[in-house]
Amino acid sequence: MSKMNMIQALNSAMDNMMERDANVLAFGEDAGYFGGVFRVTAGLQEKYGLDRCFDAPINEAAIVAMAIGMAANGLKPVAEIQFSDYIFPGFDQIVSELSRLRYRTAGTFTAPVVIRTPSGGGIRGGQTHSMSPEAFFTHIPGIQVVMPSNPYDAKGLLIAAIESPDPVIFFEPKRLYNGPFDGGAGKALEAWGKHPKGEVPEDHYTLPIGKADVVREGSAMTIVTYGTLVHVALAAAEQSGIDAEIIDLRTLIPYDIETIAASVNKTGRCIVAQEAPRTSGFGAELAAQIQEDCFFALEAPIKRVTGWDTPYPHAHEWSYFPGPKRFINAMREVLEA
Amino acid sequence: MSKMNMIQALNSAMDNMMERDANVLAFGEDAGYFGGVFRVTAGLQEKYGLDRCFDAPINEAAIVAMAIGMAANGLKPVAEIQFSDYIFPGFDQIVSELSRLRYRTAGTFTAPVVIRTPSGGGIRGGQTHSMSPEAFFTHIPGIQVVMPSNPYDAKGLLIAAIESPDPVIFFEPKRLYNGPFDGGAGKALEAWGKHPKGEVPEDHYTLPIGKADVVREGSAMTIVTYGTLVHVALAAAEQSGIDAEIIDLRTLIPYDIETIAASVNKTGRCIVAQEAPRTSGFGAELAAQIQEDCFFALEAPIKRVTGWDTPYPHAHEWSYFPGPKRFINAMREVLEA
Amino acid sequence: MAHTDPRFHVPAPHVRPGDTPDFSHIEIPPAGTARRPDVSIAGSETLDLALGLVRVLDHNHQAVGEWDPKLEPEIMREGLRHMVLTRVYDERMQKLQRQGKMSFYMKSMGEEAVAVAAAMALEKTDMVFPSYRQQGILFARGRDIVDMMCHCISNSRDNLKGRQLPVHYTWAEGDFFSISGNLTTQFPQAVGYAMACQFKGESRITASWIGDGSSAEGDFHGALVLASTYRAPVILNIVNNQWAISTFQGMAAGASETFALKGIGYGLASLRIDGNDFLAVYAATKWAAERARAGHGATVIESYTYRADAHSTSDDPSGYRPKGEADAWPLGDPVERLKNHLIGLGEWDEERHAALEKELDQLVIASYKEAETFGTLHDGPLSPVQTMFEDVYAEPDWRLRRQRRDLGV
Amino acid sequence: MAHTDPRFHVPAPHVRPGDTPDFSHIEIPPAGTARRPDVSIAGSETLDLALGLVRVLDHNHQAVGEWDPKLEPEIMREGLRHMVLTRVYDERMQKLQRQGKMSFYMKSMGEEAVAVAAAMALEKTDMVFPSYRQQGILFARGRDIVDMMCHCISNSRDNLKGRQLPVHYTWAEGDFFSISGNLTTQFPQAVGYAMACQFKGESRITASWIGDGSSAEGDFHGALVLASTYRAPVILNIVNNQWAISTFQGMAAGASETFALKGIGYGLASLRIDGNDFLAVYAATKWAAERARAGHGATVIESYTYRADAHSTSDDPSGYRPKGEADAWPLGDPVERLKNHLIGLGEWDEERHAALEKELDQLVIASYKEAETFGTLHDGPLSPVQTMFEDVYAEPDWRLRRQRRDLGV
Ligand SMILES: Cc1ncc(C[n+]2csc(CCOP(=O)(O)OP(=O)(O)O)c2C)c(N)n1
Ligand SMILES: Cc1ncc(C[n+]2csc(CCOP(=O)(O)OP(=O)(O)O)c2C)c(N)n1
Ligand SMILES: [Mg+2]
Ligand SMILES: [Mg+2]
Repeated sequence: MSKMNMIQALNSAMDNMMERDANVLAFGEDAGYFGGVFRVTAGLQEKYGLDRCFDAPINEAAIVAMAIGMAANGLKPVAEIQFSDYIFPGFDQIVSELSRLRYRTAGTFTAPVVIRTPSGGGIRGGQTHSMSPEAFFTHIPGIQVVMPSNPYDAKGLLIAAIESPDPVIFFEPKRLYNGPFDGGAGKALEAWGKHPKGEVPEDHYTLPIGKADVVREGSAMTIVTYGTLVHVALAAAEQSGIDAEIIDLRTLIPYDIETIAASVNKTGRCIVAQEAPRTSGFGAELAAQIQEDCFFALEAPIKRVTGWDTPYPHAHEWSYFPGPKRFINAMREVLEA
Repeated sequence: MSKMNMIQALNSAMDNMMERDANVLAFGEDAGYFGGVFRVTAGLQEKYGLDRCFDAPINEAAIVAMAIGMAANGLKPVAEIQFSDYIFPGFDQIVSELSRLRYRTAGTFTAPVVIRTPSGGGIRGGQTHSMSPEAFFTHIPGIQVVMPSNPYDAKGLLIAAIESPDPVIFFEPKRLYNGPFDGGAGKALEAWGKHPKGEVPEDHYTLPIGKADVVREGSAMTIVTYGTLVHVALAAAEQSGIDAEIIDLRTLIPYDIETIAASVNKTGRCIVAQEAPRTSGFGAELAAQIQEDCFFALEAPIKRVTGWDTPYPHAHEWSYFPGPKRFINAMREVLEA
Repeated sequence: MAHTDPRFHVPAPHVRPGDTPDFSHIEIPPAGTARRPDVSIAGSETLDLALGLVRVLDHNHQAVGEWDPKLEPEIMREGLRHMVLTRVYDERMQKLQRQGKMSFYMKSMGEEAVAVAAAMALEKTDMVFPSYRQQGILFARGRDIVDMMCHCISNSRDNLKGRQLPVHYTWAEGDFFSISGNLTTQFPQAVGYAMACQFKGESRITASWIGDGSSAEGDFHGALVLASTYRAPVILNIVNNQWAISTFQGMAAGASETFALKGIGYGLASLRIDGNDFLAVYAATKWAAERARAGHGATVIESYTYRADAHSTSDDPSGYRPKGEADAWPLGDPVERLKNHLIGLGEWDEERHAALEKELDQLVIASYKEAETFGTLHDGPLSPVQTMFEDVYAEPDWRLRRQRRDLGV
Repeated sequence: MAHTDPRFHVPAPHVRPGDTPDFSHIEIPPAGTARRPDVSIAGSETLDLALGLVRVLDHNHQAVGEWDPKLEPEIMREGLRHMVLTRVYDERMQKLQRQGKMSFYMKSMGEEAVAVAAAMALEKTDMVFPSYRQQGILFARGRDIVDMMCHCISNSRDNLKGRQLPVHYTWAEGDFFSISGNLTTQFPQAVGYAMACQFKGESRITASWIGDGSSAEGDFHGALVLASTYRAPVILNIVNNQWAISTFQGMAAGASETFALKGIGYGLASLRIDGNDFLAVYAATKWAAERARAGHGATVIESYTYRADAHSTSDDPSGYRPKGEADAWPLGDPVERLKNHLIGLGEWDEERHAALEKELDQLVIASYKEAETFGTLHDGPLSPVQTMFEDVYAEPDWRLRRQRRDLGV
């Protein structure tokens, strides 16, 4: 066990897997010599060689395509897209190719690629360094979508993703890289060192893809969320004194409907939360499915706590980011409905 | 008034607008000399000249980018993407550029581009000529999304789209180009000529973006859908004898929440339907918002009738396509819940 | 209304329907004049080859010049057979499509040499990433015709379980990658695959094919950047058959003289070759394969050819190009040219050719009869309907399990 | 564990941190040797210029050869002023960023000539599509410095209402298009804009700038295809400053000798120029602009230069390149070179230069004081918070109206 922040935990996952499996490769823009702009692949080129961890030209489509070709030939590529805002040049390769290779070849070719990419706001990155584009990927059959909320989960899930026979888009909430974050403007940085989930084994371990984590038990309502907002939801429960049960999805596709439904059937009230723009965000899928599966248990409409239907603004970041106050407002509404 | 199929109606819209406004341009792969693989731009090059209607290189990103540049300089480009399955190479230009130009320039530059693209299945097109990717576009702030279900609406909405100050992704359900379609395998082609919405004025007219159409009044439940499935829903109501109210959204973004909510508050039961894969489809957004806005009127869970979470198969097209039988099953469930 | 002078330049072909086919603007250098450098040459030194046209068979059907691969007659007869089979098969399948036996079909008529000669010049285990007009590779690699047909009619023996459009073959056993319906996407994938070959210490290389029109896609650039940067053992083929559905090659070429020239900008060895010349395609592919295997990196090959029939069964070219263009094509027909070369060598004759055509036609007819015993798209049996839910993931998750149950299968 | 010999080729720079800066592998042709063809030359005829290096200022700081634009001293002094202002402004803003006055900053140190000389060679109404390292254009076009700063500190007078990161300027009045944070996306947009200029009968042209690293993106290819096919009046600049964050230019260049060479593959006129030579940039831009306005189409210009400081305030180059590389850069510093040229002409001296620097520094300091009176990111006032919901669409729909209400603003 070591204290690790999320970057170190992810780096440790890569290190374990590159050590264990000589076919695991890591590449991306600035991911080689320099070790990535967020340093997740730091030290790997030196340790494993130029052909195991290397820089890529700035062409996200080509990065994904190269990974597909390598994976089809038996390697295990872990490609980094520098910011998830920049994944869209590679979107066609993901939608039309990566996701469908197994299907359209009836299983004779597969491309178990992992695409790691930092996402989400809260770092004053403006519209092109703050997006939470996960919902787009949840609408692509054949793709798994994972987003951890802490170092321990990050490592276990990244290893599981690399070991998965199917492609995974692995979102890293960059606001959490260096510490848990539950606030808004002016919130000082806390360290992962003090957080129980900052205790991370140095050795290989996995967390199952598709399994959510009930991070807070409660009876008043269920809050289903993932990534940065897990911490905000926890803070909101704390600050409001509302006894919410909080589910950290960890995996968006396939999401853990069993855990969710069990909780909502118990509490009778539900909030789904995402940092992304509201319309057609992943919260919509959750709300749609929860109302279908738990309709007769629901005592109030499911509320969505979300970013707004605007690009991510720079100066007004903290009016955009769904902080504890927005959570608490919604929690009250759900209780009072 | 003339009898027109949907292709003719769209062509007439283009013709009217190119006649009226010398800045309206039409282009796309095979859209110039040949008039488009579905013939929507037929005759326009001959009538308006090589620089008003022209072929484009096969690069969907460049097509969208060219349109953005032209629109920023005051032209009104109507770009065709040959099949909506092929829009993804241009996805980055749409998400990162087209949708945000007004916002990030605080209104000093705008790009009121229209992107027309045939979508949906039912033509034995297999996985790469059958997609219904509209949900992706509904998650992009700054983009309007339109999908007509008949020739009359198609013309009025395309003209409105061209006249709109904001970018529009205009989906044309290709299964409806030559006639209404409410069935599955073996269904003979009906002609638009016999359909009231096949009566189309030759002159300019518009239908408002953002306004749904109640195509069937009813009391037992509300079915909210768009495109090809409007006809399937109508057939299902007919065949089942269930008195459903059917809403043809026509515009997905912004969707007409008022009309929807009024209907669901009246009927107390609701189905949302899309041809696209189920998870995170546009039906999810509809269900999420409807349960929030109409919770206390709802007597049963909102059901989703959708395509499956698989790529669009070729041979099993009719087991994938949500035909009347799947609608009727869901309608019974919603009634009996 | 129409401005007669467009206000910006929009390229247009020399002739349109109603005009007389005319290729007089095309310069065809004589066969045998292109030099054949050592395979270790720097890419930048191949400019003349990117602008020229590697040709082996001259107008007398004789093999001339440095690029003559000096093939045994036996090999050429085999090549001829594969090309004739490709053509006969295409012809028959198109007819069957017209009879409603399959949803769609795409012929490769006029371009058979591009696929067949390349496949024969490669090792059988070199992974190929074709587009939809290289079915010739399958014949050259000996794929079972009945299997091919079962795919095209999506029946119970379709190895792709009815999931793909006809012609979009996959044949893993034959190192034939899945054909995507999306243009150019596989070009950069082929580079990644090739890098993995090197990584694993395999001597295999990869080859991919796209069309003139497809070269305009962003993935084209991505592929060439990757190939250039990582010096990957891949052959990147651009099949310039003059047309992209209704759009002539000039819409993608713009002001550039050849498609091969693009490769020079990436420092890649680049050749423009006579795509209707079996021997030129063979020789160029061999050269590029040798170069790749020796670690000198990728080669871009533009095969100059002509799409002699419609784009697909959904297309009618009389709407955009003059009738008879194929006959006017100055580089002739690849089957005829190889046939005449063999005849000139005394290694073939018209009777044997007629017999070959007949034999292969009968083979194709018999194969189709057999294929139909496994079902047709229209009447079934198809792959069992529950297979629709398989292979989305290695294991279906709860969503697919529920959905399968919802469908009641 | 590590293989010492990588199994596939991964390019690497000649030196790394700890090594001595070394540019001895770079060949620098003498100034004045490149020919200056007529602007009507066919793109394909410019191969020598794509492989060469257009240079005007020689090592004695004298202007030599056909490309000498023979500028009036007044114009050169103006250029010098804009370059010094760019540098002084960058320096100050970076300091302010370090003090927490803004979230982020990006300098253009070492590359000032690329932006300033080009802007001066263009007409003021030519639309420019820059990337984030051409702030020099704004100074050359006379944008108000206070306005620029108000944008960077996102205050109540930010013309972009706090929506963009610092440095991502938009200035419609100055025909300066919005800078995207997404690389290369604007390259093809510039072509569309240029086509619209022609369509409207305007004599305006457009120019866009991307970096060496950005040239690897698919949109690069899209832009060149469009420009080539439609013969658009656009100048497509590749600023090869040797680095893309931590990645050296060879990762994008691969085996190709120059970035300008790529243009040749599209039949576009293509020049490689000394980007640290104000006169070369000016002359090349003038040439390309004249060519575009005369209807001969697009020009690709690679400006060979060096990113003398960090990528941005989020970056520390000591992690990936030797210290002192900027000083070792064989093409010198653009400000120094123009200054020395003017001094050589007797049109400038060290005292005036020192005075200019001081004057501009004071101007910048004073401007910042003024800018702060409109607020700062940290302390406000910002643009009113409800403006966050504006300009998504021309009119907010019900969703945005509800959301604004939910936020209580
Ligand atoms: C990404 C994408 N865009 C558009 C299409 C539609 N399409 C199919 S084939 C074709 C023309 C391709 O022409 P070319 O590359 O020259 O190949 P050819 O058909 O001549 O062999 C087009 C536009 C597609 N399949 N994929
Ligand atoms: C599409 C996209 N991918 C990645 C990035 C992240 N990024 C920002 S700048 C940069 C390097 C660009 O290098 P270059 O093009 O050489 O320009 P320079 O910074 O040297 O001026 C990268 C990778 C981005 N902004 N957009
Ligand atoms: Mg072609
Ligand atoms: Mg650079």
